[in-house]
Amino acid sequence: MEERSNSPAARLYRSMYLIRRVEEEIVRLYPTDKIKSPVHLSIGQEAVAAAVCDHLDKTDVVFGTYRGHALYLAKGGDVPRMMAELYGKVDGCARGKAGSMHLVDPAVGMMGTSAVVATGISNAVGAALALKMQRSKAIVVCFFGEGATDEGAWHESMNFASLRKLPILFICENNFFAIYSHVKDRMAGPGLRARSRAYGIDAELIEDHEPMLLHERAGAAVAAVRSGAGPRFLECMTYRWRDHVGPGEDRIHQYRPDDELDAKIEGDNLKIVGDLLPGDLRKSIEDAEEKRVADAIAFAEASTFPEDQEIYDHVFSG
Amino acid sequence: MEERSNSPAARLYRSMYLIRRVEEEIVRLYPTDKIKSPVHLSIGQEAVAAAVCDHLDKTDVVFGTYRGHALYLAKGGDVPRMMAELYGKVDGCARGKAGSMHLVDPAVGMMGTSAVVATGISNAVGAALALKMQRSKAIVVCFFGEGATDEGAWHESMNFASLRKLPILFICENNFFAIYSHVKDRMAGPGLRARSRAYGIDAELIEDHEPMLLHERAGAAVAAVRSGAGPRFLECMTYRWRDHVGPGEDRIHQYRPDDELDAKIEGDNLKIVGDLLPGDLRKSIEDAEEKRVADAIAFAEASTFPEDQEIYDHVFSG
Amino acid sequence: MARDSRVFVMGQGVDDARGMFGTTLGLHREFGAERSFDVPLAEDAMTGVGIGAALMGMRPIQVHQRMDFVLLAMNQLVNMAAKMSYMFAGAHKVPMVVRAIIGRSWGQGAQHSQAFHSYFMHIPGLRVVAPTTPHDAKGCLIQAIRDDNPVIMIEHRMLHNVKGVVPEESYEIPYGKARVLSPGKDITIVGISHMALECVRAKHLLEAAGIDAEVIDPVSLAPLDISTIAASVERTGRLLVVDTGWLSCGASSEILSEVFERIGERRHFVAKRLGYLPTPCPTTKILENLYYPSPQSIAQATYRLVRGAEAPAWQPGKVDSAEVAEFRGPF
Amino acid sequence: MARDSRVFVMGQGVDDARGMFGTTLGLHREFGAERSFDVPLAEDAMTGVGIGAALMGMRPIQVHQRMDFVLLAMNQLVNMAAKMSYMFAGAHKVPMVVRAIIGRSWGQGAQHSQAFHSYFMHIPGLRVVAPTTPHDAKGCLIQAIRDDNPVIMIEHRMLHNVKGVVPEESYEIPYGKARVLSPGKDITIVGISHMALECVRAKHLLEAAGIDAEVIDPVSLAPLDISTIAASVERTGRLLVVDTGWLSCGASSEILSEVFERIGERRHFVAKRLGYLPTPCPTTKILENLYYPSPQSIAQATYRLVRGAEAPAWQPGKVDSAEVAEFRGPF
Ligand SMILES: Cc1ncc(C[n+]2csc(CCOP(=O)(O)OP(=O)(O)O)c2C)c(N)n1
Ligand SMILES: Cc1ncc(C[n+]2csc(CCOP(=O)(O)OP(=O)(O)O)c2C)c(N)n1
Ligand SMILES: [Mg+2]
Ligand SMILES: [Mg+2]
Repeated sequence: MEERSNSPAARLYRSMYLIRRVEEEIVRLYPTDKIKSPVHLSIGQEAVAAAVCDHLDKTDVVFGTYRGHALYLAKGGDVPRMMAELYGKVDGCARGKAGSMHLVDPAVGMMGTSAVVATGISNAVGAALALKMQRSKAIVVCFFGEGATDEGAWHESMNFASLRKLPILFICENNFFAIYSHVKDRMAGPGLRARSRAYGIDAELIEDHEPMLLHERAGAAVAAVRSGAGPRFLECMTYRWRDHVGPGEDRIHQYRPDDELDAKIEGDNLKIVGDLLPGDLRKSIEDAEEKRVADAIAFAEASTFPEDQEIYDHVFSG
Repeated sequence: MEERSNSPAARLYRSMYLIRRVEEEIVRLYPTDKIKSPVHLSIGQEAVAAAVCDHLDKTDVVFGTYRGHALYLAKGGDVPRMMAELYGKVDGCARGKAGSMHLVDPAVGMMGTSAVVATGISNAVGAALALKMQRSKAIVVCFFGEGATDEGAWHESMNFASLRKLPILFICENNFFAIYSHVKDRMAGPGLRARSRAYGIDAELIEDHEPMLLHERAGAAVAAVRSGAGPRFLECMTYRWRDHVGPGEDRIHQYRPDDELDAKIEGDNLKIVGDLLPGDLRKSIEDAEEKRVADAIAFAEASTFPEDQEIYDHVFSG
Repeated sequence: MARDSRVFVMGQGVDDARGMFGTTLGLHREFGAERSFDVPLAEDAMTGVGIGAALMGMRPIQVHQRMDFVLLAMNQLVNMAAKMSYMFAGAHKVPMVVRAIIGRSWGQGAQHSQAFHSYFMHIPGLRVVAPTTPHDAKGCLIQAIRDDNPVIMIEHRMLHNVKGVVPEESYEIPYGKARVLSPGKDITIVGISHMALECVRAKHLLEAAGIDAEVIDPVSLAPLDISTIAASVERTGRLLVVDTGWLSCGASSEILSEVFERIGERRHFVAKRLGYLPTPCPTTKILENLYYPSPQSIAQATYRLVRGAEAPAWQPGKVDSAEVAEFRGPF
Repeated sequence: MARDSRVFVMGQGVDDARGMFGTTLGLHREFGAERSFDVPLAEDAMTGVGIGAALMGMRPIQVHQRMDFVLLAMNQLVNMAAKMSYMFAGAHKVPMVVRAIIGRSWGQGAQHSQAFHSYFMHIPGLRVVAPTTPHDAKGCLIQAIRDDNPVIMIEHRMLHNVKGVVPEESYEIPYGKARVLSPGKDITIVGISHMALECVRAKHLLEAAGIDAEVIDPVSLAPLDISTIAASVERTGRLLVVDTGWLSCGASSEILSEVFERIGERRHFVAKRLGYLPTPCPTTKILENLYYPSPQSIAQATYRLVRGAEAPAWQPGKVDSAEVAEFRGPF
């Protein structure tokens, strides 16, 4: 049992299931206006953060984006404190100052997220520089959407990371869209692998609906980076089921064909991984995670709002 | 005679000779403090601007950098007004407000230069967008150093130009250095051609000391862009003889081997092109250009300084 | 856009189903994809592209969903757009409009709620307008499009849903003409952008305390109509500037300084600035509510300025800022 | 750097033969290429790299040869560095120093001469220092390096060659403590960065007119020591703020506003601001000379403020600002 429940598929399922369920609860809670802040959901995209983070140690650090619930959870972030943060309560991971868009938990290497596209990428590269200067064994993993690669910051960051052979793995979650704008309307040329290689960075693309392959390739990439081989780039194809922002669906905007979305929902990665597990194990994982989710919400509900004067705290450190 | 003096080599020599001599005069004059402004010389690099601009019409527009004397002259900019500009006089191409770093002459399509590295690139792309919207036959040529390709602005500009198939030719003058920093210390990966192609832009590299080949390939690139094939990229290897800024040599700083520089000076492109010409033709070109240079300096000397109240002019247009 | 084919609109999402909070909806269908188009996420180069197109005689309108992102374009706006006319002694002009939207709604946090109009007011060569009423928004935009210079148009997200009378025909709102939204004799309150609305609400609250405030909307921030404001302060002897932004080196300090330089020697007056608290914007609503000036906090500050620090405490009544209160997520 | 191995220096050309106007010369030899290194031309990402390294406990010092280029890094400085402590409620700190050099020398033109300290003063979460004397420069830098917060250090190119007494030992200059460079009773002149020096020269010129000026150097701009300045104005009844930057929404308007808010109600005083002319910087020396405040123009403005607009005309004597007059090209 020990071993079975610690298989890659089991670990992946546990992580993905938690993410899915936390976000479904957010969908359920949002209309109550208890979460007074934009939310960017990863439902449908869980596999990427879960598969990559499964290969990381607590001392490895990750940087993400406003679409950061999945990463926070996959990296082992505290679930109750995340929910409290969404509620804007004092027990949130940033005492309500961050909200959904700026989740952080340095204790497990979740370094935080930015709501300005592509801005965390160079920070991640800087963290990798620091780790290298500190002769650390830890590595950095930097998550971003394909839209972020439009930005000059991505170019500058890739170049510098390669130039200095830094211990960093770049993970592009290519979900085809930046809000409602399709990647083909924003990106010229043969694609991101060619661009990465033009910086001297090895690159690989993993198609959607191959969660176990993704898990394996992510493992290889993490190992390469950890061995000192310099940066690696993984383009992970994925798909967002919900609207860019908010809890709802977005079929009404007609920017993507309904049947494209339907096919993606049909081929649910969570189901693919779950189906690899024996029924009892799957059930026990689900039960355990359900309890975590319920506890987290109860924790958030019970927490209080910050006092007025807290608004002045933390402008400066120390 | 008509035909001989209008051969590619003759045209190239005329243009390169003018550039060389204007800049040599700047070197001579600089210690007099008549030019109270930084100057970035193109001595040694004349071939690039001269070869490319020889294929352009007056209605084609070019954008350049603070190292802009060569481009201004090659594109047919007014020589006396350039000298007056360096002197800070009212008859300068920008009445003394621009100085050496911001030469401009819209009448011949010299759209101006920027002293902030890479900033003119996206402006050039925007001009190409405008020409396309206006259904113009004209094209844009955008000049920059290899250092500019470090900047995110280059990435964003290349991508957009390719995406919209804009009529623009990118000319990178790769002189190996950004100030005293070698390109290999700043650029990772296999080089700029790979990067360009990763944007879907055809790219070619032309070695230094092949001025006639450069002329030919530039012609082909201009023709391709004019035909509507979308952007092209030429990496023109070249070498700066003088210090990054100022009239002097810079051997004292020891950032490049003396014999590397000596070999470049030995293989002077100006001489290579000049040697292709019959002696009498060469002489007549030189005499004519010498006179233009002398006249320009006399013009600048005779011009006056702007009145105090001019400082308030042109903050806004119209 | 119909009368001038040189005008076009560019920006992330301008042609999508949400049409930039509805402000660009359908333009791409009416004028074609060439004249209203989406762009990659590349604020720096896209601004440069706008400038380059403007140099060639086009009249681009660039839209940013959040002013926070304009920080990525500062180099092009400040080093290029603002300087080209001058640097090239009139050889070039840059007829470009940049619409920058201030993102306040709810829980937007530190990076989606900022206002940087003072950054542009700092720079010679840029015009800055920040209309409050729908009427002025239309007139300012038309004026900006017709201008041969780069214009930064500040739009507050909370104003997009505010209704008002807007004439059908085309008209321009001239630069440098402040609007007295509501006359009064006890104090001059200058409210910038959305704050002008909040100041009018504060004025109504203040009536209960017997205070008659004059509310002025500068409309255009650069150039600034300091005459209208100074003349008002000369009458009232009191000035409160309420900004939708931070105070330090902000628009409010500029307005206060100019009024003081103009009339301080001959007319004694008192003044105070109000704006965002000196912190980044917190996400949780309970703190966010404190962060922004409200009709109550404006009324309170006014009361103290008019009655003096020693006056008995006063509690303003309640008034809802509908556009704020009625906002429900997600964005 | 010797006592703290976390400190490192990064920037274009910091390790080259010119060593950032000599200020970083030889550091790479003393501390190794890992702790003083050149970077690609990528101001945005390199700033982000500095921030990222700081998050991991390093103490980067980033150097920009011209403050004009910092416009490319505004997003990282304002949206990230300034906000991380707050946004993450203290979970992160960003101990980073950004040295930004104001490029005035000669003929630098519109894009190589700007000063944007007011941009940083506007932002909660950033500290801004602008030392004038070599003594303060050393102390401010040490203080900045030891600080757990992002510090923008404004250095004026013209001050790099100014000599002064600098103690050997290590010392910190505390934030928010202005320095009275020269006491006086008729007027308070606040001079920022290089202008503090020019103000001292103006003070000497003013002696001929019988005017005794007090010159104050704020040293740190955020936080700002308004108490020292306000106390001085309370005595002199007059304030002139001379900035090495534009006036609109600049440091000078902040200083004037804060002094007025502090003492305006009980103490009548007069005030004026002086700084760059409201134009981009022209290249030709003859206009450039007019663009910057000089000892003469400062003395003249002071004279008018003290003696009143109706006073007989007065011509200040001549004094050379050696660091300006002695500058010869190219850069
Ligand atoms: C610099 C910047 N530009 C624009 C935006 C507005 N915006 C928010 S999310 C987003 C789409 C980003 O797409 P992508 O990087 O693919 O991530 P995804 O949302 O698909 O996960 C945009 C354009 C922003 N936040 N920051
Ligand atoms: C954005 C920016 N960063 C830094 C500088 C300082 N600088 C001026 S020229 C230069 C070198 C540029 O090299 P390159 O683009 O190769 O052009 P070259 O001088 O070799 O012609 C640098 C770093 C600048 N002007 N602008
Ligand atoms: Mg995406
Ligand atoms: Mg170069």
